[in-house]
Amino acid sequence: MNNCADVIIIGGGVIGCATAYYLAKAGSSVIVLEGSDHIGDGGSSRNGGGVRQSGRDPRELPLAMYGIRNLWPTLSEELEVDCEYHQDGNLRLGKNEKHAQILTGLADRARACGLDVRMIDGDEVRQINPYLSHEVTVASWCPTDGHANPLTTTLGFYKTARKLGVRFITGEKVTSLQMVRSRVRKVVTENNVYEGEKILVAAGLHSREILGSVGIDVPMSQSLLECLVTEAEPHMFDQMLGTAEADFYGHQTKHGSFVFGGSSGLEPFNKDNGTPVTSSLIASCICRGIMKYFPDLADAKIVRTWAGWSDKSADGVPVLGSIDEVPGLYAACAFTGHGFGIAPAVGEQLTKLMLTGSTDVDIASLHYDRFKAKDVIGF
Amino acid sequence: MKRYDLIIVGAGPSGLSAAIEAAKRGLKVVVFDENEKPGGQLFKQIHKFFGSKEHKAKIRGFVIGQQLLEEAEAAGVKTVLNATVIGLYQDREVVVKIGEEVRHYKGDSIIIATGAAENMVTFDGWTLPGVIGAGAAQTMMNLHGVKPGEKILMLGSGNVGLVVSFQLMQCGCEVVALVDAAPKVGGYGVHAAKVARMGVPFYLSHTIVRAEGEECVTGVTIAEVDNNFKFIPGTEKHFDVDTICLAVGLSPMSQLLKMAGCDMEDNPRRGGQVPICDSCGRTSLPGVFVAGDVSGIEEASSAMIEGRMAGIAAAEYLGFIEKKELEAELLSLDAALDGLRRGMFAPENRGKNITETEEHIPVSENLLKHGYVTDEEITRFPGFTHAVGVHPVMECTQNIPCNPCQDACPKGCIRIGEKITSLPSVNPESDCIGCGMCVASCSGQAIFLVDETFEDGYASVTIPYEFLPLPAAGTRGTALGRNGQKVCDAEVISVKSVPAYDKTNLLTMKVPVDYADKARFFVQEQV
Amino acid sequence: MNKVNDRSRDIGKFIPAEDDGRIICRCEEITKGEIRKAVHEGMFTLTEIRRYLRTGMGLCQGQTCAKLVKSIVAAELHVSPAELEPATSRVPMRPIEMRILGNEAKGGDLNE
Amino acid sequence: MENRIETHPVLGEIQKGKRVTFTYNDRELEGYEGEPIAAALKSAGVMVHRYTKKEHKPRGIFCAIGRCTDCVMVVDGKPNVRTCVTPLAAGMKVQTQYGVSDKPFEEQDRA
Repeated sequence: MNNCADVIIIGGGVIGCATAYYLAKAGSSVIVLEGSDHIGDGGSSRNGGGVRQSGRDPRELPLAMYGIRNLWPTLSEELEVDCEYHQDGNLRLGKNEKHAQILTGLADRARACGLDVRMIDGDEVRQINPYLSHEVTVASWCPTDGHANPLTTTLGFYKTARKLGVRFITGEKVTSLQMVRSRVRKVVTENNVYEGEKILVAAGLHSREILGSVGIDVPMSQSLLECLVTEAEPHMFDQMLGTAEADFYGHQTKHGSFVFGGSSGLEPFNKDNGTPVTSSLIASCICRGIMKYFPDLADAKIVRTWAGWSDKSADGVPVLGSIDEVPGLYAACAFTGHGFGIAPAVGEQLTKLMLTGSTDVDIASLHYDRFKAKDVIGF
Repeated sequence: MKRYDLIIVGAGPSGLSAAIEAAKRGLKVVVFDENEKPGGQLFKQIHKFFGSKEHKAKIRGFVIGQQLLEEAEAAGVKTVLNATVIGLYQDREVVVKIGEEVRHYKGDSIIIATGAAENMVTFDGWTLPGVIGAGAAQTMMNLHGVKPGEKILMLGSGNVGLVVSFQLMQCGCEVVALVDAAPKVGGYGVHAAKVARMGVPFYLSHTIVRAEGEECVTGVTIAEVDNNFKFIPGTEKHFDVDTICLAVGLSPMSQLLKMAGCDMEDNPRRGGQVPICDSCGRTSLPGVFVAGDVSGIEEASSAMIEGRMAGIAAAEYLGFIEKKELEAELLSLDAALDGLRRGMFAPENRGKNITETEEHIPVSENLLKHGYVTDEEITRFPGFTHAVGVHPVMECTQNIPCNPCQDACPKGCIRIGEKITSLPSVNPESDCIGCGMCVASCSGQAIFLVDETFEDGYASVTIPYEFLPLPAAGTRGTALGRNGQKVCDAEVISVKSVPAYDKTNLLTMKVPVDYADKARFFVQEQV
Repeated sequence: MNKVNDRSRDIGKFIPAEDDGRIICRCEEITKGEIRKAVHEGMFTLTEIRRYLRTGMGLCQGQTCAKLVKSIVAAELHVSPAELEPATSRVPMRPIEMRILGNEAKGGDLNE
Repeated sequence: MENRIETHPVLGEIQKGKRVTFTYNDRELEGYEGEPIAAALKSAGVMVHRYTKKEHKPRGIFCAIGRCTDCVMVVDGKPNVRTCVTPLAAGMKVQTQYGVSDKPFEEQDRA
């Protein structure tokens, strides 16, 4: 088997699959190496499915806006899989003055970037979503936000990329990268060696170790995030929901079930016993959170809970783009739990970057060297 | 958080047995079970168990359940019912739904004894109401007192399919056919024989083509299959039924272990996904043990022994007993377990084509194909004898680990010997007094009392009879042969029901002497 | 523990079969044909099938169909079912109402 | 109630709770308090518990021990109640479930 390609992508999550798809569509040969047994087994299949712009850091907001304008609306058609994309708005909820301040700050910053997001009061919240309790007194409302199904979206990118000739290999754990004549070229796994003109590291938390093999460090830490899903319920609402303090988020899926994520406050400190397992506390915390916002859901039954490690960046936004000091090397990692919504845009823009050297969306502030000494001298 | 020495999940035969052994050794034990009643599947098992005394042979399953419960209570075990364990978390934390709340407990040791779930097969119409699992049928009739249907087709000739077919007839349902895709009956021959002699036709190498009906099952079509389990066109057979019962095996219910990160393996011989464990149930998770079907599908009898082993092992793990005591206990329990794992149906013989018994007697091919031993075949087995006066006839033709008949006879007429799987034979030195204890003690209902010299030209045949209504003496009816077909007219001489028979009534009928070797069941109607 | 699994390997063409319309996952009403097709679209593991089609994601969480799906996927990949890893099991073991899961008893003493 | 086993050759008299009435759709039925709803329905000859969401196909009792969840119905207004493990109580309102609703599909479409 030929182990050479134009691009080797390390990581078969939604970022790796999306980039592989756009690269293949542009005519590049691609090999994707996934360390686990399954495509999309990390954060890609363990998130709440938000496709939102509001609440994002201004540095990554342009990518989110670009994706929602240009890619998400036609994605299901393009991938021939139902991504269950809904663009019915995002309500970020608050219950008190402190929440109102947080939400107003977020909304102001987003508006400065050109996003349509505004503050609304409790009554208007309940006009949009009549199931919300009267505890909700304030919210930010972004009508162009939405949600999608992360499972079918990730596997849809995979399926279509595979159809276009991308070679995906699972169970292929990368141990190191190797330089050849001053460029990164070889990808060494436990079993094989692969070669590529360009190499993209999109391996979530593992990215740090892999990049480390060529002397690049991306500061990130891990945090165990947890979600749960209910049985199918009659249709209630289509908006994506979040809260000022991010104590819960979620939506009702096309299937009728509710997917909610939340927090107990212990996420960065949970024990790592080798696999991301749920803690005995968080699901109960999430339920209590939900019921305060949606008293009607008290009888809805939880059928499943799951957890995933989030690759938390030191400054809360991803590391994205070329690693200039190692020619041929690119990174897309440290998404900090909000990578899914921007994945199509990341894949498409990285493709553009790899093929032309430039992007439509300015991603300069996401460059890896923002953590490095400002060496202006040079030789 | 409330902490116990031992938390057991599942109050079935293995869980309760484990609890008893551990509590007797001083552990503070709690058992959680999601069901309203404890005992697990024991409470649906109304037949008498196989094995020997140490395996609680000839006692009915639900009675064993009751005994275990009483023992557990006496030993100080706390059993919490309607308590669903929803998760097994890190550091042996168990989260349980009890009533309207969830509670967190920690166990210094944990025994998972969650049992098994039924396998399913698919065919067109398998989702129609009226297609049910065999376990569902047992639950409805033996726990809730509701008939699962009127006319029923059973798919599966393993012990579950055979036992449940018999139970269905005991509660008044009609079993129209017993079907299995395999070419041979999978369960004990004696279980098959008691179903066949009631006239249920066996269709081996057959399976269901489709269940028919719009809103619920109204009929079923089966057809013969070839060696590759493909339908042979033109062999379709239709039955009008309202219920189709599926008894196609069990799978370990091992999800709790898997979610806790226990090392698992896919082992078809054990029935599917099972935890990797040693002989007393230690898993890869420190302090977490398993017992019973969750670690491999077997009978309730072996589950009880496995439970005891795990309970004692947990006691040793926590320092309640010395290693020496554990080893001594395991030695005898191992022997008991080994006894159950012998004979033609032993795990090591699964899938093997066995052509003769341990005594080198050719097996009955007809039993494997049609569920009954032919009149000709039966004559070659040691339990089938003639004598002057009343004497037992034992139609036990397979080597299975079972010997209550030997102990049941007060006169020592029946011999099995040291080897528990040996076929029973008659001791010519002893005299049968016709007490019927052997008939009632045989879990396979394969022992009959025959007196060829009952009356001039007539013989008496005594059969085990567990049906209602009980016919009165003098009732005339029909004697059926091993194949369930009419043999001759018969008249009931007596029906005996004494407490020692434990609900197995002994029906004695008078038949012409020529039919003494053939008449094996009685129906009140004239066929 | 992970096995190298080339997703471009040839598993043959998808050939429609008579029983493709038969329901396999009773809860989510997923048919045999949908499962077989998904394998040919690259879903080579039960976890991927599950995430792609929702088999075993319904109320019973795969307790009825897990083995059935496994044998279908194995046949399509020309491997024995034992070679496929089983789908993950997750908390809770039985569906549980939010009001109950969110209602943790204090102390947890059984001797009330 | 012809589906009931009044006396069993091995189990004897089947122990039951109090006779109670409950409603099944628009009918008034009788059962025994504490027995599973499904047992009461079965003894009254009710086979179909629900119609599925996608294909609108009938379903009834399948495993009878709370695992398969095929027998779910709308009970006292709540959908997805496992009738095989939910005890019957006097005055319960039991309804056929259509998808996840007590409204027939035609009514759901109109809504």
